[in-house]
Amino acid sequence: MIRSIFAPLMVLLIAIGVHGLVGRYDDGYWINQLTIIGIAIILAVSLNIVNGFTGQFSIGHAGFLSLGGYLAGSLLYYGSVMFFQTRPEPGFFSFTQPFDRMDPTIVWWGIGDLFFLCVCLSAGLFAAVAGLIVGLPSLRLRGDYLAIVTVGFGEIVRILIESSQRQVPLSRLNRADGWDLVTGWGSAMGFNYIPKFGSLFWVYLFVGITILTAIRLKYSTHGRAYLSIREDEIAAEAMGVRSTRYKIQAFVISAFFAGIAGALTASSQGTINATELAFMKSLEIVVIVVLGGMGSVSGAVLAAVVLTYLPELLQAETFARYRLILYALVLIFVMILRPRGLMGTREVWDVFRRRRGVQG
Amino acid sequence: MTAAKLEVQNVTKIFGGLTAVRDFSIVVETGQLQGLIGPNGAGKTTCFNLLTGVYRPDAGKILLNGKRIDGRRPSSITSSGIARTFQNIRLFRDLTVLDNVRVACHLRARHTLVGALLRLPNHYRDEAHIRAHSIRLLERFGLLDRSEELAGNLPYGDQRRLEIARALATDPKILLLDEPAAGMNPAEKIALKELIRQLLKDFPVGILLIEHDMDVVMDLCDRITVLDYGQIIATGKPEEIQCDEKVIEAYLGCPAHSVEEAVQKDLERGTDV
Amino acid sequence: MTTLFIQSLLDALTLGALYALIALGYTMVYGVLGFINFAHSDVFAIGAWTGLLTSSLLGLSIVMGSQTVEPRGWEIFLVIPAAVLVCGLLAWVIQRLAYAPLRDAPRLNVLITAIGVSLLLQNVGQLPWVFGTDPRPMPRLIENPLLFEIQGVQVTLLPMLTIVAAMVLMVGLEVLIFHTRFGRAMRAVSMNPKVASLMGIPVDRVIDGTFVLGGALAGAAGVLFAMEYPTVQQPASNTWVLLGLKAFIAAVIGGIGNIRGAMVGGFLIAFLERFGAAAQQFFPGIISFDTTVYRDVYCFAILIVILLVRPAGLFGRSVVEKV
Amino acid sequence: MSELLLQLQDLHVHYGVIHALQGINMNIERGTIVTLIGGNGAGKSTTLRAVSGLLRPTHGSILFEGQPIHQLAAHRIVRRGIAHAPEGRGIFPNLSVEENLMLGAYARNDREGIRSDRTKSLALFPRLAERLRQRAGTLSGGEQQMLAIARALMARPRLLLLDEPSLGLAPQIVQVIFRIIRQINAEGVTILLVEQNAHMALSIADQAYVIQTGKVIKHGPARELLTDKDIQKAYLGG
Repeated sequence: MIRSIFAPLMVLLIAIGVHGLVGRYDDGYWINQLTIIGIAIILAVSLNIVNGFTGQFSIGHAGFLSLGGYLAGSLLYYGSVMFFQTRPEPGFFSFTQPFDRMDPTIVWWGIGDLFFLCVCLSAGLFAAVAGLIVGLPSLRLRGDYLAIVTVGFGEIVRILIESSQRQVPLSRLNRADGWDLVTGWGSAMGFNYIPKFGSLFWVYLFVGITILTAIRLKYSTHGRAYLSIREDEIAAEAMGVRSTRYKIQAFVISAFFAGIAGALTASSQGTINATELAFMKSLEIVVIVVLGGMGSVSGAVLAAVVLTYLPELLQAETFARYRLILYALVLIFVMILRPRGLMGTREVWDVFRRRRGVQG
Repeated sequence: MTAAKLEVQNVTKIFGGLTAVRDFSIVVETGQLQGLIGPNGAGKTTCFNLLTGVYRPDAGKILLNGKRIDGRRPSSITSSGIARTFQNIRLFRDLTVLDNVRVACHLRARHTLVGALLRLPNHYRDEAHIRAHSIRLLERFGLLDRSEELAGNLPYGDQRRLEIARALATDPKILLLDEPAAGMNPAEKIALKELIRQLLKDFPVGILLIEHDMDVVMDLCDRITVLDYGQIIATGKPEEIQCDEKVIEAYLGCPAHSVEEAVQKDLERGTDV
Repeated sequence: MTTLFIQSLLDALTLGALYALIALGYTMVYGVLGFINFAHSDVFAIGAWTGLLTSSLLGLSIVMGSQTVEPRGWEIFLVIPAAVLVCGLLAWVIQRLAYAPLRDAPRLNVLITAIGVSLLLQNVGQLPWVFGTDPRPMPRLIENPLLFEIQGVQVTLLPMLTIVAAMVLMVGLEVLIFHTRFGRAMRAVSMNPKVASLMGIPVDRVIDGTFVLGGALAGAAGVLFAMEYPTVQQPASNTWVLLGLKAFIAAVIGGIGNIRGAMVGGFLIAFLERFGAAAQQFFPGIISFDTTVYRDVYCFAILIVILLVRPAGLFGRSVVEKV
Repeated sequence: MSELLLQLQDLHVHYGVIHALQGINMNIERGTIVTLIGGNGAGKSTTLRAVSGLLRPTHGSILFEGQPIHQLAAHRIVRRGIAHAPEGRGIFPNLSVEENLMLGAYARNDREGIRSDRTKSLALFPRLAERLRQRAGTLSGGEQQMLAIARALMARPRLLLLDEPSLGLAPQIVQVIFRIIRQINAEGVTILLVEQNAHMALSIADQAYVIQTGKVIKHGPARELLTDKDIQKAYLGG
């Protein structure tokens, strides 16, 4: 029993710790950086469940991100007015600024926190349903054909959002005709003025949950079934592994977390724009997964941290130009020299306890 | 442990106009060791693929303990009790030896995905059970000290044995072995023969074996079925098979002077030219 | 209504010809090596840019919205070959450096490498000392006189030229592939490289040749595209990615690896896109939403539908995996 | 007469983790028919693949007309004068019969010679002449085998490698094909024949090698081996 609860508890404590410490001593720079890094981790680890664990190839992850982000955006923007008349009271957990700007009257736990949690989960579920739909073709398509379908999905999502109506100004929102208005996703202008709830606490809570899910999955019967499909689908079927069910399951789980990442993006930046979440964004996540290692959770985390923070470290302006060139070269060389990515399937801890008997 | 019976009745498979297997029938029961032999391209592996659901038969029935299993998905057939190995080894190369066996044990797990993610008690119970079972199997096959190695890094003979161990981990009632001795050296072959004999004593299975190495087949099998051009040309005890005219002809061919006769026979059969 | 129909038809034919030219490159590489050459759309973009730069080398450029020198007519015969040459060479370099070392690797790895190459080309092209990040106007290479008018639709030279040029190239490719020694070798390699080598066919060189050919076609298509739609977007622009994707979809719909399928697919996608966009005007009472904004959705939707119904495309044959 | 055309010296080939050939030695004289026989998976086809360059030996050498060829790529070996009609026939199913034939002559440039060889091949296989425009994939098994042999002859080889030409064919067709093999040999082409149909192969060959698990267990004049016990053993395990 303790084993089961210990890790989630740690996740909760770490999330509170990161939020509390960084918020306490930072002027905003680190809050921003750590948010971006955290979201990248969620995206990479969740994509790894499909691309790394089951060996299917999805390059439409940004599509799920968009769906989650826009749903969360509209729930926060329109929903706040509809359900609460105004932005619901956030507590300590949803405070997105450095703490010295905090209103001293702020409560520990506001109704807004609960609201935001519900929003995140809805965004995840919404994306998960989309994941189910995208996962279905994986029953019939293999490898690069499936990849093209996922690209198609990402593009369709982007185009549909871009062609949506303009955002309805808050002043015109009221409960009476509110429902009719909730179609405006801001077209190509992006969806703006989203109430900010996505604090470091929420980001790292979900980072923790994502990583924990991926690891628990990998070291369980179900996760091993995923891996066996990646290795050899025909042999996996011959071992009684129902490959179709597991492949769809992987898509659904992966999309769920991408949707949550979308909610966190929208609510931490206050804006989300589908145009920026096009094919290139999906590719960037793929690059992270491939570099980290197809199937390695810790590898994906490391790659996400490094590839997100490296450009920042190396002087944004001059490096930005060469960043993607470097990515591209690294991608090509890794594929030629280390076909399974830098970490391969192994985890960081495997490297240390290689010869220490059988692991559980 | 109740005895199981696999009945194959007149199964036929046609690939683009070419009949790969015609009217294939066989019965395998628990405790039996049957051989399936025939020259290259006779349709032996196709038979295995039909029995395990990789291909769907165009005609005929496959019954396991009286229940029809033809037309089902491979995973469903495996869970009903038929396991196999592959001619060209298909291990999960990037998984450890232990994990290869554990994947095959997954049918024993009763807990759901949610149980695994929340690490509910039944997850731990199932995992411990699976692990113990896998380790017992590996020990049985002499692979325990290699359990943490990647399957792809094992020596060839070990890979062949691991495939058998993995197939057994699904708790099969009927085990299909596709050329387990292929590529082995004579010493390994002798060890393999001993292993298979022992399996039959220790596990409640019936074995159907495809093998090219006649030493292995003749030594091991109770009964042998011979395929040629997708058709059964003989069945019987090893001694009978070795003396069967048709079998000798299928394997050695006939001398040029007897071709005329064969042509005559052939015209009566009306084979494709 | 007829005007609209003829206009859409003309647009679809022009666009379809271009899609088909690009799709051929995808399909040839897939036929021979069995993977999606994601970098193909970037080769195409570089073709357009080569056209633009060669034109300005020849004195044709656009300053402050007007063209400096009127085209003299012969430039086009230098510009297109230049783009063909550059792109052919580029495709060869890509094949040698990135794909050849992965000949026996799993397909997924090659696919990821192709994505890497695509990223590389886009971002190198974006550097200020290469093409930069701003779109640039393409100068006129030839005059564009009115040829004739049917039902109120003015048919000018340029689209006609695009269609004819694309047709000529496709017929040329058809002849090359189906009636020459090299083409025969190419088809042999695509069916069975091992046996092809037993025939004395130098498989590596045939594969190189296939890439060069695909690149050259993309180069020609790039210039034709820039002439027809005279704003050349920066190399990493979404436009190219989308164009490449659509051409690729054309190849998949036609049954990837199938030369004629790619041509049919190209036109099919273009027709779907143009007529889909105009659907609201065709059925003003029935369709109330703006159909033009969804024109890119149609081809993705048809892709998914076709793949689900016929996973190997319209003219493709599906292969059973050997166990 | 006893001029050596092909020599295999201590040839080892690994197939992934399998040690498929374990030191094969073989001498083939010009103008003869030599057959390799043995059970399934003994290494017969592997030997042919090593000779034609589809597999690279891990050890040992292959000399053709005194020159080492084991380092050459397959397409260069064809130019040296070795043609291989592979196992499973390896015809190109979507090409026409004519195109398949012309691919056989891919390495040659003498237009006249190609034309005369085409006429000769078609004379040898009149069935193919009737079907020149047909897609090769629509041919029957026997016709495909004929095409594979005819195509190999188009390279005007001095050594012809035939891998199981009788596989999956009805006896009457097998007989036709063996008659043609003898005819080809009579025109001066040396033939290395891998056959499952041991009696048939031995009855037309001059020399024979019996292979078991990657090693030559016996060789000698084919006539003598016809009555040998070891052959039955190689196939049926005695």
